[in-house]
Amino acid sequence: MWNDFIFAIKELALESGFAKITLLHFVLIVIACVFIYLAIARKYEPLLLLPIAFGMLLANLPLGGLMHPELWDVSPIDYNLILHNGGLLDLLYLGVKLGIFPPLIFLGIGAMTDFGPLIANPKSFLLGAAAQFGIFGTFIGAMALGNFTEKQAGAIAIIGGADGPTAIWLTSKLAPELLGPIALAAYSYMALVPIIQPPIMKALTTKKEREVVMEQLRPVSKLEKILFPILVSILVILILPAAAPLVGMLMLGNLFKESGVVERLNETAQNALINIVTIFLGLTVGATASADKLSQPGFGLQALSIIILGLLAFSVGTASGLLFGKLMYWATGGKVNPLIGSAGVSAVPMAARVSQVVGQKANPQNFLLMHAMGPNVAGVIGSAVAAGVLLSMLG
Amino acid sequence: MWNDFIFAIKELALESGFAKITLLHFVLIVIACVFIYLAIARKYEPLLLLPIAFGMLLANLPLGGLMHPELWDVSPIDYNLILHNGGLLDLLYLGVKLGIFPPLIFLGIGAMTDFGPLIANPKSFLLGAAAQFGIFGTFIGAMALGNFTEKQAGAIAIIGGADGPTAIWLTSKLAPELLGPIALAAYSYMALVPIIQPPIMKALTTKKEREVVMEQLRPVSKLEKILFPILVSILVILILPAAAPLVGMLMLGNLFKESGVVERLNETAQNALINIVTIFLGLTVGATASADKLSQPGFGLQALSIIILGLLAFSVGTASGLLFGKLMYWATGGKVNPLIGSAGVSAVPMAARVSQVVGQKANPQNFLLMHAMGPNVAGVIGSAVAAGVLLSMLG
Amino acid sequence: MWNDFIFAIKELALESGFAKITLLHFVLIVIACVFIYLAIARKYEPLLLLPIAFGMLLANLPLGGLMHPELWDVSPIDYNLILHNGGLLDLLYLGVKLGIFPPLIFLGIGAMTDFGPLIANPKSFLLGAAAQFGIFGTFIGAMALGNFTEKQAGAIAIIGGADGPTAIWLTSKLAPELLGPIALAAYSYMALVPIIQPPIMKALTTKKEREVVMEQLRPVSKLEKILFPILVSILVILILPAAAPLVGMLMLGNLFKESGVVERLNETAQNALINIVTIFLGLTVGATASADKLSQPGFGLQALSIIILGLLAFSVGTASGLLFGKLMYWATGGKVNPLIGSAGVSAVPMAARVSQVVGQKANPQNFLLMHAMGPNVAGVIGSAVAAGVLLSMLG
Amino acid sequence: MDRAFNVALVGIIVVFIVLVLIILLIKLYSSLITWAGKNKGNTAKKTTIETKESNPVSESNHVMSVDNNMEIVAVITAAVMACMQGSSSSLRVRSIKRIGHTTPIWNIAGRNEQILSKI
Amino acid sequence: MDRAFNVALVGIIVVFIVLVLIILLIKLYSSLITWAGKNKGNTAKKTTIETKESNPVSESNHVMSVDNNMEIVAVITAAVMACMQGSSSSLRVRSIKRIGHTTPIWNIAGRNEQILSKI
Amino acid sequence: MDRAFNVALVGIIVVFIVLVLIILLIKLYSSLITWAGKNKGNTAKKTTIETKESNPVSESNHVMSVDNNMEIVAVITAAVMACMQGSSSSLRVRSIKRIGHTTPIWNIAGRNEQILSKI
Ligand code: NA
Ligand code: NA
Ligand code: NA
Repeated sequence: MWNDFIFAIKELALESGFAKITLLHFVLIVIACVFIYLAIARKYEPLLLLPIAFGMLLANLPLGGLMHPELWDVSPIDYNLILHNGGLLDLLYLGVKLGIFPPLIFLGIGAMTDFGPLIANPKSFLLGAAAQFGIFGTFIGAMALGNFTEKQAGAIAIIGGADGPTAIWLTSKLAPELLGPIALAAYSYMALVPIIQPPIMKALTTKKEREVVMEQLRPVSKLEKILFPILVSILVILILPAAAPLVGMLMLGNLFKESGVVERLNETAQNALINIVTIFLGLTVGATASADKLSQPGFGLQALSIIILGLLAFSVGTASGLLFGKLMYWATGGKVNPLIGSAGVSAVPMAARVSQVVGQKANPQNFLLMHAMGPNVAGVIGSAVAAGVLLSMLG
Repeated sequence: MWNDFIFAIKELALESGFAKITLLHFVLIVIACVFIYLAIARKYEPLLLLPIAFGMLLANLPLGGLMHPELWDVSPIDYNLILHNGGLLDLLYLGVKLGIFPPLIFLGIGAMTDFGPLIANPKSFLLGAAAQFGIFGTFIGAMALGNFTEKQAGAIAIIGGADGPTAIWLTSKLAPELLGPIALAAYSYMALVPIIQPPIMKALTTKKEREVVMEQLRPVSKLEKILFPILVSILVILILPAAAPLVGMLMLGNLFKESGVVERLNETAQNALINIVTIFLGLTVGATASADKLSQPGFGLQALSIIILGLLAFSVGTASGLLFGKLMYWATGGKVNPLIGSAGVSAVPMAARVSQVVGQKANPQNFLLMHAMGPNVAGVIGSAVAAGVLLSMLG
Repeated sequence: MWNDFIFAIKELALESGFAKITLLHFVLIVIACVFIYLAIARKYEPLLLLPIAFGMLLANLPLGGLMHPELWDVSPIDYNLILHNGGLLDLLYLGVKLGIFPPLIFLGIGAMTDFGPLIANPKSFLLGAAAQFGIFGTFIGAMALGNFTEKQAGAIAIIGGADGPTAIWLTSKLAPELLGPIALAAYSYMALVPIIQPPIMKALTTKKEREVVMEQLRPVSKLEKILFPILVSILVILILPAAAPLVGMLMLGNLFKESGVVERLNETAQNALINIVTIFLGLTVGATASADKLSQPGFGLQALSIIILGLLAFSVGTASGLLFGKLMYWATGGKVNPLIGSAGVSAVPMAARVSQVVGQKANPQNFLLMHAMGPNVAGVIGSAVAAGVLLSMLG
Repeated sequence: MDRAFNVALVGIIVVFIVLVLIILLIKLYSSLITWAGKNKGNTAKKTTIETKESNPVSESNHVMSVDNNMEIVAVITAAVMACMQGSSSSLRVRSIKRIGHTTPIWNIAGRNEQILSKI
Repeated sequence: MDRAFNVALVGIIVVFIVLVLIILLIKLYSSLITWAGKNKGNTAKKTTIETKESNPVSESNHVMSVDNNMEIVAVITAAVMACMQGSSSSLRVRSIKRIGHTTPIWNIAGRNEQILSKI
Repeated sequence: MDRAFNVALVGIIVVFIVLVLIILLIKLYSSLITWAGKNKGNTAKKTTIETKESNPVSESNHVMSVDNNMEIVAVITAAVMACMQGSSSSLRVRSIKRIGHTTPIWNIAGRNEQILSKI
């Protein structure tokens, strides 16, 4: 009896997490806690960073069996094995791996987005395009570093899109092994936009430029708003079919919103559905950053590179948007405030608010927000297009 | 370098939708846009027609890869292949193909339906049964045309049920290759009920009949309302097990509503759950109407036949409901207004409202709505039963 | 023609449920109706008991084909076959079998639970631990009866946890063949807590003990509430990895609630998501109690044993909680009212309210509710831990 | 085509059979309920009371919440109308949504307790 | 690295092409709408009326509900402000949620009918 | 049966171990927090301010919305009570649901901007 008891306790102890914990586990647990802290105390994009960080925490408590990276590292993936041996997070991760969750998040984002400022001033699209230099510049940077494959470089580059679901979607297709660090970097830098952008904005513009008060936008009719998602879907998907899941769902969500006849669906797309998907997506994406997965040699260097390249991506995107804004300032004879260019990186709505704040500091009468929303939402479409291009060329 | 650049651009152009677009794609895109217009501007059953039409649009932008009809045309279906090669809409379509979505919509409909008028006047069930002549008459018509198999004829006939989820459920089981056109026809004609029915109603009834004011319905006790879904489930499923998914879920939803003790579940069944399922169902059902699928020879004729047969189905159902109403008018010595018979086709609540409007035109003091709701919801049960019979005999 | 007609009718009759109904089906249908009555008229945990009972009803209407027990009785399970041949409830049951639904319910419960009273008075955990004697006592009892395997005994024992999702989760892993009766027993006894507990409480405590007024709890800071779910997750999952799905999700839900930065996710976790999962879980768990499954010899005795053992489990849990409460009463010199010990069985919030009511009867100035909420929610954690231990040792 | 007519005939007949059986079922249980209601007026009341006693906490809670709801509807309607000093014909309080359903009941009870303990 | 530059170059060019095409698209259909709006002022009105006639029940319903909403917002705002006797600067009724959206429309219509039949 | 007793014994002991460790954990971090709170009163305040500065837009927004909520609750309560002229004992505004949470914050900001630009 006593022997049996000791034996049972011993067995439980051997099956406990303490028996298997390594330094890497411990470091990743600490990092997860730091991200939880940033999400809660600093409000760093908490809607996704909190689930991501908690998923990372759970995946790094050894033997929890919630996520099995080895099931996902094989090619082709054995879905039957996942059903038999997968843990809770493996099963939820199916929604990421199969490319279902990011488009559903785009559906909700579309239902929440007002493209009015963009329709009122379609030239904003140029700024939304210019800011994508951040993506392609980073791609060159990542290739130059030499420790990434082409696909990995493409996935890292998309951090410059400053758009979480796009980054997760493209990374899950090109380089799922980097999903954790890329998602963490993308959301962290998106939260840091108010810190990263202002110095670049001040360095690249003159006070006179920042003081420009832009003309009020013309009102946009309901019909124009309804036609926008339909026509943009047709055009973009015809040119670039690879962007169909993201652009199609974004525009469907927007059509729900603007049509005004499916209020029920609109409401659910921007609440219950996007929230459920966000919880599952965040948890499982975070869980890919597990010690089991990251203990491969060279990972430390890769993670460090991603952090640096991500910062590069945001900075280049911001700068190129601003410079294109300056170009428009000159071309229009001073009617365009170049500060709205930096909003082209997306990071909706933070980047547009940063434009507003910096503009108002230069000139308290300056209300740039609505003008910056144009490039801001154009940046979302721009980075979805960029993701499609990268997937077409590298996938 | 320059050569590489030209090569890359060329490759992207070859992968673009323009490289593959055909006349059929173009025609279907235009049709999809027409349905979007009808859903938004004319409010034709927009909750399902808008997602259906957008799904059709997305599926006809070539190379988008959202839906692969070839994965679903094989028998037995290779689900593993779908997981590996399926696009976003293929994966969501699993919910249709596996028969999950229509019953969940019925759950929500049950939670929204008040069977009180039917319990107060159970004879309404006779009208709900009579209107199903529309289904079986159309079945004979479809068989007579000679270009449909027996299963296809059954699927087309169910359009006469004037009930979207029932039509989609039965078609996905009997003739999934016709899902797109059948769903589009069913929802379009449901939206056209206020145009199709009135002339038939006026032709088949005399002014005297239309003027009949019916006695007020007796109040129905809570207990009767609670027992209804339980006992009807038991009875119908015992007699016709094939109707179990639709009838069972409809009655469970109604029990949620009437029991009064599970308000949370009731609320979710009739909001978040039904809305999420509606989005997925509509999108994917619409996506089955793709050029890739419809380019088979003879399809044009089939589609045209479905349009004509669908109109036949609604007209016959309306007429047979009205004629049975006249029978009841005579049998009761003029106590039943035959106009409530046309509501037996379901198309809830449109058909009941048409009865109300036509009745009120004949006699401004005439309030038929509650009386017409009886046959109207009886028609839902009736067509679910008819779907079960067809599945039993043809499936 | 006439012959064909007779033949078709005959075939439909042979395919009707009447052709296959047995006495066991009939008995189970009656039992299901009794549970529906209890859920609605007596409000016995209706949120789960109503779906469970209706699922049981549907599964016992012969030939409905909603659930196929034979698909789940094989080992290893052939998921491909389930996709091809499964009915609606088989497909929804995947969420139970794969262990997805109970953790998602725990996510919602976590989002609804206030651990404040427990943090204010952490000694409550001792009462939450003591009440788990109900589980382990029942395990011995079930083994002593001799007609259960070790795994089955473990699944039955967890009824003593007085926590529905934990019971369903563990049973689906250890002894899925008993899922129906165990879930029904667990929820029924949870609803009967106000009847089972008071006599035991009065028998084991003196009036003087019951009259003890406890000191008001100290206020708990927001920071303590935020740290609680994070640190408890780490500690418990490190010690007992098998408890990770339940404890991890419970604590994530609570972190959503306490962090205050993800109100959207919090709202969805405790409404749309938990409600959808509850409907699916209840329906399918109830459907496992089908005649096809239960017609195996010896089942009647097993079911009876489960009913008796379940009552034993609740009684032993209540008594051990109370006795430990008395120990604390003595140890603290009369500062602890032993009545809060019975709340340690969980059955949140019913057990805590019973403590309140019994305490107030002894002394009208006595407000025990908040004090009893400590052991009450500690009992949830306690039984999740117990489930982890049982899974580790028996799984 | 024979087959087609046969299927259609069997189909419509089965639909009628099923729906007529439902009519009979409704008539049957409706009259049973009416009959039981007349016969057992007193017994029924008794049962209700017993139910309430067996589950005092939750019952009282529920009753309270219903009362509260009615009270609140009345109060808000009255307030709005008093201020309007006008016709009530075109305005009815359609529904008052009690938010915070999601708050665990025990939290509410706890708050009540704290309030009461302050009195 | 050549390949890297090539990918980046093609990428940014395609992004610009797509977004410039969207600009042209918007300009095109916006001006079409403006042009159509000027040209067909009267025709458009006619169409609207026709639409209304073709679907009288639902249309009238919708209009009614919008009116009601506006009325209710106005009434509640007025009530609250009248009672405050104070500054309206800091308070605006942001939105009134009409609960019971989920009630099937025909129930509402039924209720209206019952009400009307009582008059 | 030996095995059964063994499992039960190990089980209950592990449950107690885990929950006692949680008790210790709570005591530990609670006292750490209390100690830190006393020791670093001033530092803590400083940090809060820094946080606010680093993220001015969102912070001010949040604070505003909380203030507004309180104000609205007060106003509505007051309005209803003033009209009632009566006892406030039985009525408390339980919660005010601010609808339009789903409106993207930047839309709201845009509206504010437009309003301000009209002044
Ligand atoms: Na972007
Ligand atoms: Na029908
Ligand atoms: Na427990």
